[in-house]
Amino acid sequence: MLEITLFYIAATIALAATVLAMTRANAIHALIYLIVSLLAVAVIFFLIGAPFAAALEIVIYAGAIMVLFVFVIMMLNLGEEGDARERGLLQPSIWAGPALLSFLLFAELLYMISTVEGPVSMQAVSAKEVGLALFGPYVLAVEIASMLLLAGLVGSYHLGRRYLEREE
Amino acid sequence: MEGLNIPLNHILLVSSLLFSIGMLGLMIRRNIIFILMSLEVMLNAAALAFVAAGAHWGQPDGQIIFMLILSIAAAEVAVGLGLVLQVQRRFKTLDMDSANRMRG
Amino acid sequence: MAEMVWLVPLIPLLSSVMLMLCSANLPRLLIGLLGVGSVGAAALLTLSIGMDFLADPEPFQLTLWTWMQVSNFSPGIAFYFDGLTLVMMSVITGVGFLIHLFSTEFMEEDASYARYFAYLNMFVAAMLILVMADNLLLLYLGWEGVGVCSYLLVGFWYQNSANGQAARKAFVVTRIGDTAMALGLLLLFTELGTLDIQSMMAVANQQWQVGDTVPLIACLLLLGGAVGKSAQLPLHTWLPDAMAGPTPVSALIHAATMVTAGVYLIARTHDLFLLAPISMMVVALVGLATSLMAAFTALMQSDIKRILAYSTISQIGYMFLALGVGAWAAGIFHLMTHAFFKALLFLGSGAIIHYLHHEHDIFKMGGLRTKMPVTFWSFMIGSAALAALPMTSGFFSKDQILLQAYMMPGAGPWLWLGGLLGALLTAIYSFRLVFVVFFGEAKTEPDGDTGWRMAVPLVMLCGLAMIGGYFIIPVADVFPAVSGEHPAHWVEYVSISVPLIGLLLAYLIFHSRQINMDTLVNSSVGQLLRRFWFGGWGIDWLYDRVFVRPYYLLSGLMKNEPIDAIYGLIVAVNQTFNHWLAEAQTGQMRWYILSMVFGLIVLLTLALQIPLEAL
Amino acid sequence: MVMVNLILILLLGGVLAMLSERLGVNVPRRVALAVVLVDLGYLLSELAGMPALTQLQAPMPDDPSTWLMHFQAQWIPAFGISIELALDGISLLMVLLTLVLGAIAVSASWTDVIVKRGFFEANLLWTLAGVLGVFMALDLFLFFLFWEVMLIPMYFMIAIWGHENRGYAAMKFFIFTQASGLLMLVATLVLVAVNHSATGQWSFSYFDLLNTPMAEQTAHWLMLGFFIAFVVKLPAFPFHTWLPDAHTQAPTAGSVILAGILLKTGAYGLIRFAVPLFPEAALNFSFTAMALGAAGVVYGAVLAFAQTDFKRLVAYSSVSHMGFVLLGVYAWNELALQGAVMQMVAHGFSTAALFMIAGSLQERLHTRDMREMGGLWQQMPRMGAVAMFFVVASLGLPGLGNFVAEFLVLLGLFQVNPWMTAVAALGLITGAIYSLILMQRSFQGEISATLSSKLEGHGLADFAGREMVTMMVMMVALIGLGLYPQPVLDMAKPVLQSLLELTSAEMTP
Repeated sequence: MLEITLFYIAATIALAATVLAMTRANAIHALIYLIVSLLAVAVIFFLIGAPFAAALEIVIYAGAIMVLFVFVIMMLNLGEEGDARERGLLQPSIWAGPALLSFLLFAELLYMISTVEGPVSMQAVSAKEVGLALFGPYVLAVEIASMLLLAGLVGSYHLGRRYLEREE
Repeated sequence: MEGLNIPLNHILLVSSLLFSIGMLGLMIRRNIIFILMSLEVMLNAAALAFVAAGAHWGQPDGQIIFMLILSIAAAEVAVGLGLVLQVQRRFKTLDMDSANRMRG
Repeated sequence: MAEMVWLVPLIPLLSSVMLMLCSANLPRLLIGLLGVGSVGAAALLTLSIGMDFLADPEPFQLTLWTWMQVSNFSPGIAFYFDGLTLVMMSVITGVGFLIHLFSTEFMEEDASYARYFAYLNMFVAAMLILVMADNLLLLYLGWEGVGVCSYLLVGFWYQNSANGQAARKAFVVTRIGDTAMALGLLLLFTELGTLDIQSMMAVANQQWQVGDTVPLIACLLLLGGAVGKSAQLPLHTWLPDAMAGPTPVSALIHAATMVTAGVYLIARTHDLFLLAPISMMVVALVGLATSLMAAFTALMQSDIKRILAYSTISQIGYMFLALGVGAWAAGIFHLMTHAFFKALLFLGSGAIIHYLHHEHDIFKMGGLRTKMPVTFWSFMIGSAALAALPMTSGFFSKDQILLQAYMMPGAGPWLWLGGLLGALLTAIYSFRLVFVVFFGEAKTEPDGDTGWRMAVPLVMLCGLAMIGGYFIIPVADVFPAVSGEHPAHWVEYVSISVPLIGLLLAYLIFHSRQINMDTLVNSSVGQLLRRFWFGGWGIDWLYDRVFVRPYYLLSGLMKNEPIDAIYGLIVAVNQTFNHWLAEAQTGQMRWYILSMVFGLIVLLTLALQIPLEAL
Repeated sequence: MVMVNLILILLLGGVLAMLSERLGVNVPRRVALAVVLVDLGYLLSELAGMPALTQLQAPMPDDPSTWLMHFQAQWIPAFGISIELALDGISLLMVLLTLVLGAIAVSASWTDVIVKRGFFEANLLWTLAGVLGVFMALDLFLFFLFWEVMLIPMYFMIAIWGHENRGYAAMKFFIFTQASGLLMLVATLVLVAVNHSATGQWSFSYFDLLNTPMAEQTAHWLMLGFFIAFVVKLPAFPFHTWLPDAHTQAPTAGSVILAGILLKTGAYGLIRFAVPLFPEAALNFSFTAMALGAAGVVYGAVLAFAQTDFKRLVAYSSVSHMGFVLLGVYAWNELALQGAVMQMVAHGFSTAALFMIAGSLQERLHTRDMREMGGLWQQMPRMGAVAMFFVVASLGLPGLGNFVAEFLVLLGLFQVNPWMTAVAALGLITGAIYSLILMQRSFQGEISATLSSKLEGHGLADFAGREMVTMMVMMVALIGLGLYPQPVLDMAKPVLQSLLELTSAEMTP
């Protein structure tokens, strides 16, 4: 019972925080809400028996990636006028159409998951099992992920370096 | 504990809601930072669905895909933020629509 | 000697090539020597071969090499030599030599002296090939060769675009005939399997009956070529314009030799024409109609060369009439005498034009009798021969034609009557020319009379025009003998007297002015007729409207490629789609995302509609 | 191996020419000329050891050893694709023509091309290599490959060194030939598939595909695929519209190669592939093909007359002349085919020469517009005389090569369809009209006001030694072809006879 309650609380927090994050004018505020949302999702992971994923969610997602965002936002030094402009853009005339589309998509997703039955297993999948699978049948995926990260590394270095050079 | 487990479709419901919100954000925001955030939300929503499905079957595969998504998100954010810097430098704004030179 | 016959066309050809290749580096004297000498050598060679032949009149054939050999088609570069060839060769080289000699003085001051002789020599070579050819394809080579040379020489003074126009007209109009002739060749080869004239005629005689359709078509196609080259109706319009060339060229090409090629062609292939009596009749009618039409036109012209040009058309019409009634030998005989006296007249007019500063209008001349005696006597003799006054060369040949026309069963007397009318007109216009130019008051002052290089050819041609009628041409073996009853004597008397009447009329009208034509000429009908005849019966006008202008219009309309419009349509459709799709590329991220989401929704909707089992 | 070497020499020579630009701007053209001449010399030296070319054996379709040369090496055995090259009389004729005109084209570009000389000569040599491949390849896949190889360098030649409207012309040329080439590829693949289903073997070899049994409908459509590919290249009415633009805009050497050689690949393809592969379908189609040919003859001539651009006029005259080739091929008897082959050779020379004259005029006057010319004979008598020669050659003066060709075509055609012959013969008249107007507008008449003001009393340079030598080669060739065409006829004869035999079995119902 506790898990279920916790789940609904976490889900509510995640959804609310996300909505708030999407609608903030100030980037830093939005980012904070997003971190909250990610943490809530981490709780859900924990609750459904994926402690390893929950840890990664906190460490990498909420930690590393979001910090990256923070750095960049600080580097850009966005001021008050930026916020005002963002606020001005959040008019119903702008979001009404996309909202309708999003709702339609959501409705379809709902229709699709409506057939799904049954609970999630309470048996936690341990980090060991994940590790075994990762370096067993999924080793190729690891390689691909590493290539991807390398590419990301090189790409961001290239873009960032030019930014810094020009600034000098 | 039997019978009290969290129903899978509730988790998927959360996941789809998150996805839809992320998509909405993607569509209505013009600031690149927010666009990237929206993407993160969407990726995260997908990851949630994977993990939930993995948990449903008691298999590690869902978490593995989650990790792959994680690395995609990391790479994407790294490159994306690099682009943000470039856009800011070139156009002195983060408004995506100002960078529409590729117009066909 | 006979096997040397191939040298006859080769010598002028080589001389021509030499003149072309080193035109800039030769002194004028050498150019003249080369140009005249080569034709002279050819003439001498022809003479000696001719002597041999006359001593032993056996036709012979000489193959140099096989031109091409494809399947059963194997024409050779081969010559055939018989009496007809000899006559033609003698005329070409003999008259040609005199005209070349004349040209050395006529063209003396021209900058393109070498080019002139190169063309003229090439013409002689091509013409010789034409008459010597053993097969129709080689004949066609010569045929087109003379056409090109004629084109080059008519447009010799190319700086004036009117001359170029005339040259192109000459080439294209004859080319129309040539194309018909080429089709005739194709038909003959397809039907008979050979183009060698002798064997072809033999096969034709075996394969076809008199009156068959195929020989008729073939003959009409050949006739097409002949009327083109010989300036007969309906393709005669080029010849008067071709007078734009230097006058000796007119004398050689457009009077003595090339224009009679059609006569030669028909005479050469007479066996085919005998198989198609209808085509013979067509030849006769074309000849007569042309002869009358041109005679009326000549009567109205004021340009000395145009008068002579129409007179040439008219005289060739006589030759066609002769061929059409089966008087082959008479036709060729007239061809020869005509070559003499018409070359004489043209050279005479050339002398006048040369010494009158390129004056062509006869009404601006006058009284030249005393100032240019050599020319005057040339003209007298030439006109007498042209008018067929008794004892001149023209008399003998024309008389024969008229008599044999009369003898033709059926339409004979009518053709004779038409011929007589033509003879009358000929006498009138030829002496009109003489009276207007050489008598009356002097209007211009010539620079003197002819130098020796002009005088010698004139005098020699005078002699030929006088005595040419007594020559006996060795064509008896070539053509079938003329059959038929000799007509009554009165026919002959009438034939003789008509030119005299014409002379008298010309005297009365144009010299003593005892007959005043002014009222007739000035009446409205007279004016109308005058203009009509002056313009050559409006045929040029008609062709201009019916063929030339529509062709210009058509090609002008199509200049920018109508077919491209079809491809342009394809391009336009593609571009429209491209435009539409490009509109979607706004460059706004949100728009792209929006459309992606929309697409996702559509796809998902579609996917959800379809049950999984069906997939 | 000789044939492979021939192609390789040109390909590598191209690279060499490109690199040699570093040694000096005038080096590439010498290298290119040397490469072509070496190639020609190599071929001739190899031929010297062969039996006399005028007494060739008839090349049997089922026996490669009867061919003059034959070369086969595995390439993609899984699909039956091999590097199969062979030479018979017709291909040899075309190869010789290609190399001779190649040398002439290099000479034409001697002073014409100013920028990126090395790359230009390289493209020229690569085009030649592609053309040689087309003329020798007997594997249909390889044939297609070479078909494309000759296209791309040509595209560059037009697009980079062309005249004012080069981009448009190059693109048009590329799209037309590329689209039609793809059509051929599709037809080839289907043909191979049909052959596979009949014999169970994958093969792209000409010899294997010759007797593929197939349904009448299939044969018809496949034949159409090949036909369109080849007549676009030929070009035949109504697929010719790329040609006036491409020829006009190409640099002189490009025009020479386009008109002199590239067009012939289309004709060669028709003779070698389109008809023998589908004899029955071709026979059924022959009336349409001949009608297109006759239409092209007249249409090209009428449009040529209207042009004011010197090169454009010559380009349309090519359309007209190639109509005769189409007529000759589809009349499909020995006379007409010999005429078609003859026309390919003779037209190669006469038109190449006219394009070179156009190029020389452009170089001297900086215009191709005939309204700005006139009276040039006075200024340049040698060029005038040469132009006159080629003009009368192109209007089919007997005694020159083009006449022999046209007459043989008409003669063969007459036996098949006299009425069509009459229509085609109109081309003789219209041909005279446009040829002479070309002469009139450029070399005769008075010098135009624009030109004389441009010249300001300066004279124009007449043809010099190099140009006269080039022209003389072509003049001698045309006179030779016109007066003694027998060697050429003899070379083509056994091939044509064996093709006729091959098809006659299937053509007779």
